[in-house]
Amino acid sequence: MKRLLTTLSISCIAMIMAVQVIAADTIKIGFNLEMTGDIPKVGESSKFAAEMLKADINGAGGLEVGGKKYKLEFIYEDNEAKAESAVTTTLKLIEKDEVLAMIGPNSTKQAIPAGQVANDNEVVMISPWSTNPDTTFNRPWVFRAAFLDPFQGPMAVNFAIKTFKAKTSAVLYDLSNDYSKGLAEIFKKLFESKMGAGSVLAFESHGTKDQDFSAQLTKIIAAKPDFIFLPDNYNQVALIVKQARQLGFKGEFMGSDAWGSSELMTLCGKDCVGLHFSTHYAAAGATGATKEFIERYKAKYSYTPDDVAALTWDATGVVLKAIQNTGGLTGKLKKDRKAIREGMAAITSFSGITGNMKFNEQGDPIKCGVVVQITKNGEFAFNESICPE
Amino acid sequence: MLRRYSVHLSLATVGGLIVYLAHQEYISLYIMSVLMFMGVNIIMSTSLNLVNGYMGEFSCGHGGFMCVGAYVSSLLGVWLFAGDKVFGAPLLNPKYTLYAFPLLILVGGIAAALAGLLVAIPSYKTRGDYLAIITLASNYIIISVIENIGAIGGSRGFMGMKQLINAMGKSVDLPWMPIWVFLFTVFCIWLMRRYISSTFGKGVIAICQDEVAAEIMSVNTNKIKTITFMVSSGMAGIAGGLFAYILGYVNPGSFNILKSTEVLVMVYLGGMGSLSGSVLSAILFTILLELLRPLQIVKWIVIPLLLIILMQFRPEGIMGNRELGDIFPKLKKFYRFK
Amino acid sequence: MLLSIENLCVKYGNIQPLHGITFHVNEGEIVTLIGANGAGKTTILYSIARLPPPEAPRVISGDIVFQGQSILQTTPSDVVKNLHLALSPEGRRIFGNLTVWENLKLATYARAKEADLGKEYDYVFTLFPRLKERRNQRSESLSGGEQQMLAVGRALMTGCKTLLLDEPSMGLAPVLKYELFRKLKQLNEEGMTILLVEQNANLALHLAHRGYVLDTGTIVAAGTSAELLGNPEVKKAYLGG
Amino acid sequence: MSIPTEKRPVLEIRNLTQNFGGLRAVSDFNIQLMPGELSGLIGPNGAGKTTVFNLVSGFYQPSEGAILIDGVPTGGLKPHKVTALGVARTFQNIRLWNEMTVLDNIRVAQHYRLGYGFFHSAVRSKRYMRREAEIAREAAELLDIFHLTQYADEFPKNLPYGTQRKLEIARALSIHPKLLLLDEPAAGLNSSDIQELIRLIRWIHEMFAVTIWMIEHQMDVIMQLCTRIKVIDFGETIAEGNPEEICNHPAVITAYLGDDTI
Amino acid sequence: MENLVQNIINALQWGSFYALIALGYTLVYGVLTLINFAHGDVFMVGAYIAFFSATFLLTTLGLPGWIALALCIPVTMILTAMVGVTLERIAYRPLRNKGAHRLYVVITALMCGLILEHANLAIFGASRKAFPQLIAEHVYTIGGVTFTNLKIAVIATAFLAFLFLHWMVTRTRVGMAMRAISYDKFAVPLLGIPLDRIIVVTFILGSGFAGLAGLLFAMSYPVLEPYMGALIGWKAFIAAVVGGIGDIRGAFLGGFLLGAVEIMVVAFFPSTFRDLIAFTVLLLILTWKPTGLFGIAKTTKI
Repeated sequence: MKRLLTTLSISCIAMIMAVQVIAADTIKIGFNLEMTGDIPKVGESSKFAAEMLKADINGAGGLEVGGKKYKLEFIYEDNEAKAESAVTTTLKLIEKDEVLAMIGPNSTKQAIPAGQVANDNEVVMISPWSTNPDTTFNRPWVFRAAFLDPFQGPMAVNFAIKTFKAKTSAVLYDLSNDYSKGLAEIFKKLFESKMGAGSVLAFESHGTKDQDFSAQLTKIIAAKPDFIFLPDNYNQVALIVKQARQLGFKGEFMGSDAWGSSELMTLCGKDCVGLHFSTHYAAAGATGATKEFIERYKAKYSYTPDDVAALTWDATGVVLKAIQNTGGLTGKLKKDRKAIREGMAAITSFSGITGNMKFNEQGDPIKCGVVVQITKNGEFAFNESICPE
Repeated sequence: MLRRYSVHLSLATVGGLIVYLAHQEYISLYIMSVLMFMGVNIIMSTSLNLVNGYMGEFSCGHGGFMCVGAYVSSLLGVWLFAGDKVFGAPLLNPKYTLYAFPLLILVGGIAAALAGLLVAIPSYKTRGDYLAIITLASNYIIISVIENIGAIGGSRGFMGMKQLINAMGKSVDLPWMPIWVFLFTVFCIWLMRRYISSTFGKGVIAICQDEVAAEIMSVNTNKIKTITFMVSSGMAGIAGGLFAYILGYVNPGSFNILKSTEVLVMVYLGGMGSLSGSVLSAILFTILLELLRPLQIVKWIVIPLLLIILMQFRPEGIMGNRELGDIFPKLKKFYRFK
Repeated sequence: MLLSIENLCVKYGNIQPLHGITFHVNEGEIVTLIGANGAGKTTILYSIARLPPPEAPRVISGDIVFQGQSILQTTPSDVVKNLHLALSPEGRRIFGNLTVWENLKLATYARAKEADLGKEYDYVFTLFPRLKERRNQRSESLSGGEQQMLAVGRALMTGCKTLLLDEPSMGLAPVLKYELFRKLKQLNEEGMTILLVEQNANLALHLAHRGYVLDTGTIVAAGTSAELLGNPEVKKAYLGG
Repeated sequence: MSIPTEKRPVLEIRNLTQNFGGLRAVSDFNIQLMPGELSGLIGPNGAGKTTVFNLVSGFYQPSEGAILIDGVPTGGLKPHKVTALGVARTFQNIRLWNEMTVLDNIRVAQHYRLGYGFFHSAVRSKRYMRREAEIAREAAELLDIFHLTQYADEFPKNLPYGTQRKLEIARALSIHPKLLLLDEPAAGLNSSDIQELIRLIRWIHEMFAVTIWMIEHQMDVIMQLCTRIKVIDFGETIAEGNPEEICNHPAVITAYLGDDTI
Repeated sequence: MENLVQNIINALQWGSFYALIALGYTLVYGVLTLINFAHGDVFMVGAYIAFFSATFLLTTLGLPGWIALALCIPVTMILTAMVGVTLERIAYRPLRNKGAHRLYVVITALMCGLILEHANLAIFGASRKAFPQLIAEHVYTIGGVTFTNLKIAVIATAFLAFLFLHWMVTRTRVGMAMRAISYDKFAVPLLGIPLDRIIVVTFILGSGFAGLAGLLFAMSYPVLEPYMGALIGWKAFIAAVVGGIGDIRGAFLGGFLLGAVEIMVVAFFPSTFRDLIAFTVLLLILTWKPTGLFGIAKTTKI
């Protein structure tokens, strides 16, 4: 019995030592992702992109920081798309896994409370996808890779007025999805300020898991708008566009970055051809690193990466760059994390696959957006690029 | 004498120890947060057990009441003590937060108890699965109401509660959230035990076993039902308030049917009509969820599977309708369980 | 011997309600089991009908032999289908949400399609004319006596040749009780074997040929009805006064 | 009212009529029970006997007519209020709270005079402690009188049937009723139990000085106990009188008693 | 006016799905008083089975769309029925035989639903599936009212399914046995009726129609994901109860009622109030008729 105990304790100690030995040469980054729950696809895309990046860098011998090569270790945790779970997950990553920085959560519902925790514990967190201003507001340790709703809203308004020559519009959005709701409201305000009060003829909502939109669409179609603004997730977009066509609507749709998934076209098919949406990057006709990313991702996971994948890639890239900016890791967690925070602030320009970005004082990126059009082949072709004034 | 107070003493010791360890940072924040959510889950499962186990109804919209409590106590707290976009400057000096905090949580509880009337009044006429629908519908209604009030963020959620926690920490440097969660958990269990063990509260069990006989034998069934629903939803409201302050952020989506079913599972896992069963199952369930986190998606196959298998062996839940004192009679020396 | 119970011991969980019961029923007889509540009378009937747990107990020893064969392995539906043995349970247990007619029709579920059922319906309706009047009523709305008649009629429609009756007189007004017992006698005269469990021992013994007296899971007295009625011990303990 | 107290009927039913949908379950029912009476109500199945009891205990609201308990009309009162006026009853098929101890079964029946509510139960006020102690003492006394003390911590479902009947009557008596309604107390009892039951009811009648009204099919019980019997069929009174008169009443014989040859 | 007619058609189509799923809830509930919370997920499995068989028939075998559809219907119904029966066999029946409290069976059903959802997620990944088009869709417009052949087919199928089940339950001996079990399970074997077999038949019917609903749903809303059955399942359960759970007519009417309420609220009120108003209406209906539209209060006999 005694011997067994001794053996056990020795092996335990040995394991702990071994872990520490490894830890000395690795950089741990936590991923707080929505792998189950409402939006498993988002978590999956993020994870895939991160895996690809890790394979790249580790394949090349690791990340060079201050003249020393470190292997990357990514720790993926599932936050079940629940706020409370996102908090425990964040704490787990910070304290138990001792990560240097955290990527995610993607969805605002999880990103806001998780951001609070990361900020309190002084760990850099970057949310690839969250667009709610509250996520980073007054939180020096929290960043994001996506542009904000107040930027994307005007993009859609200006484009529609210019390209569609639209005088009236209608909006259909997801009431329980804060992203969709926020964007819809910004759009409405802006469009009415430009085209006069009442020019948004219908402002309708639906629930997150709804599948039938016929009543809302009937109402919208009866109002005869020039186009419908649809700040919705791609799976719902597919259903909404199809149903609108079935109800006899032949007009234009304008979408937002949440459309940007390769799945959109598998789900929607020919009904979506020719539609426009604003997004972070245009996959079709992409060049350079972006093109390479898309093609490799496609080869590996057999579908075109969506915006979450691209943003995760960039978010992770930003963090890695910040780590490099520290000019060398000390191995002391608190100090390194602080150094990374400073490294983030030191980024003047980062050229990611979703465009060039730098961060303002709130930790939000200043970057350009594009409007793409869906081609007959189901590719998202570049139409116009719009940069913040 | 010592025996009589043994439970009080041991509770005080455990509480003190947790606070001390947390304060000295021997317990990591991660463990602490799991413990705090465990407290919230304990309150949720015991309070639902009051309705589903003791009274024999089938309420499956408990998340809705939690939502009411969470919103009311956080809105009130932020309005009174914290600067906010919606409410502007705080009305009262933040340094009083510490004294007002339990009141904030209790007000949330009272608001949830009032929302409980939404279910209690139809329950006079309806029972069983029809009542289940009423609770379910009330859950949807509560969430929908909050989503429709843009001023408090709607589906964007509401935040700012962190400022209160910080203010408390400034007054006296202690980890306040764990302390409050611990105190309120003990308070809720204590309240429930007293209610259920009084002759007055035994009317609840009488309703469960034979409502007609209860009414004929002078139990005012409508009154008892109302009180029980209100106590139960009020406690859910307290749990909601704590939940909101732990997270520092609330969102109506956190209190949907999934939340409600999670609580349901805890109640039935522990055993209907067993207070200690509910506490035990809430603890086990929280730990299980945390331990199996590395399994990611597979976790949500393994946990239901475990529960199904458990039900096959113990079709009455972990404790059935017995209490700890019935299983370990020696404990009765220290405490009267019924 | 049509049915014989040999040294039967059964258990509900950890409770053993029967401790070695032995008795038999001959073809064409009316046999009654009498005894106090909880003596195990209903348990015996459930065991014979082979109901599955939790209603019925587990046989731990002994045997139930019907027409020379053990029926311990038979399923309850086969008891009805192949052995033509039907139980009319305590408390009637008719299907209140079905009409009288549907209750009767349902009882023919296990029977071969080609059987000439019309005659049997007629038989039940002549035996209990009030059922015919109410054939399209929801059976919930029948009075207690009519429900009991439906319960017996339903058992008959299964095509049974042996009828097990559990407390048929319970809750019946005297006039209905006597009417029902007269019908049972008529049935028996037409060839039906009846095993009757009754609370009302006096009445049961006046109807039956033979009787067994049960007390807490054992048989304490047996004999013809006349013998039992004359037995002062039995009279004191079970017949009152 | 000008009637002196001792002459006032404990129960007075005037022109009671009850309709269920199109069905008339009770029609124009009248009765006066004087204090200390032991009266019977018989009739064929479905005659409306239990409906009358349900009306008296407030479980149904009468379509027409009035019920007065000790001069107080019960119209519009919920059953628990009627019980508080002093009407207790038992049920045809025993309705005890099966998974609550025997002692608790008695205690819960004290709800009408608890005198405290949720708040007191939570803070365990002085009043609460006093009332609980009183209730516990009285319940223990009652169990003692009924020789049920040995079962105090048992669940009723584990008791013999006869004892359950007795417990149900004890529970009804624990609310100190003026009027005790017994709905087929002998149902399910065998002959020797019935003899004991008759003794028990007689003893209760004297000991508690309570007015008893009972429904029973067992003619033995009715004949031995009751001084006055009312017979109803299809909700209408067909006969009323002492046991002897009832036994020989031709309408009763056709509708209810029949002839007892098999 | 056109709008009203259009919305009635929308409501009929959407109600058809609620009705078809609610029928399954009500059948199982009627027989076992078991709220089969896994039913929504059985419906989801049905949609996935339809997806795989349709893709197999269309692409691997290269059959024309209408033949594929004709084959798809029985295949989906049979396979989904098997899923339902398997659940009954391995999860519910052992509990029932142990005499567990019925709510424990309900919780088991809830767990089974979770397993179905997440097993699907784990096996097929998070990508949504696009259901292939089996028959060409035609959009007809008559007097400003637009509808498609598919919509008409869905509504017709719902009505046919109802008529079939209603006939089955009221006219056949199996149906009578099902109703008998719902009233008193105990007495059923005493009439020579094999209890378990009737229960299996119930699950076959309920799950089979859930499979059919899944196929039609996938054709109408061709985006499949593992959680697609959860919400619609809960709502169909609500519909079944509002109609009077345990009654076929109730489930059918309740389904259409819920569909109509949801659509009409959106049509005539701001759509953000949809859940609020729809559920308040249902709550009021239940307060007015505490046992649902067709439910019969179980008379408490004293």
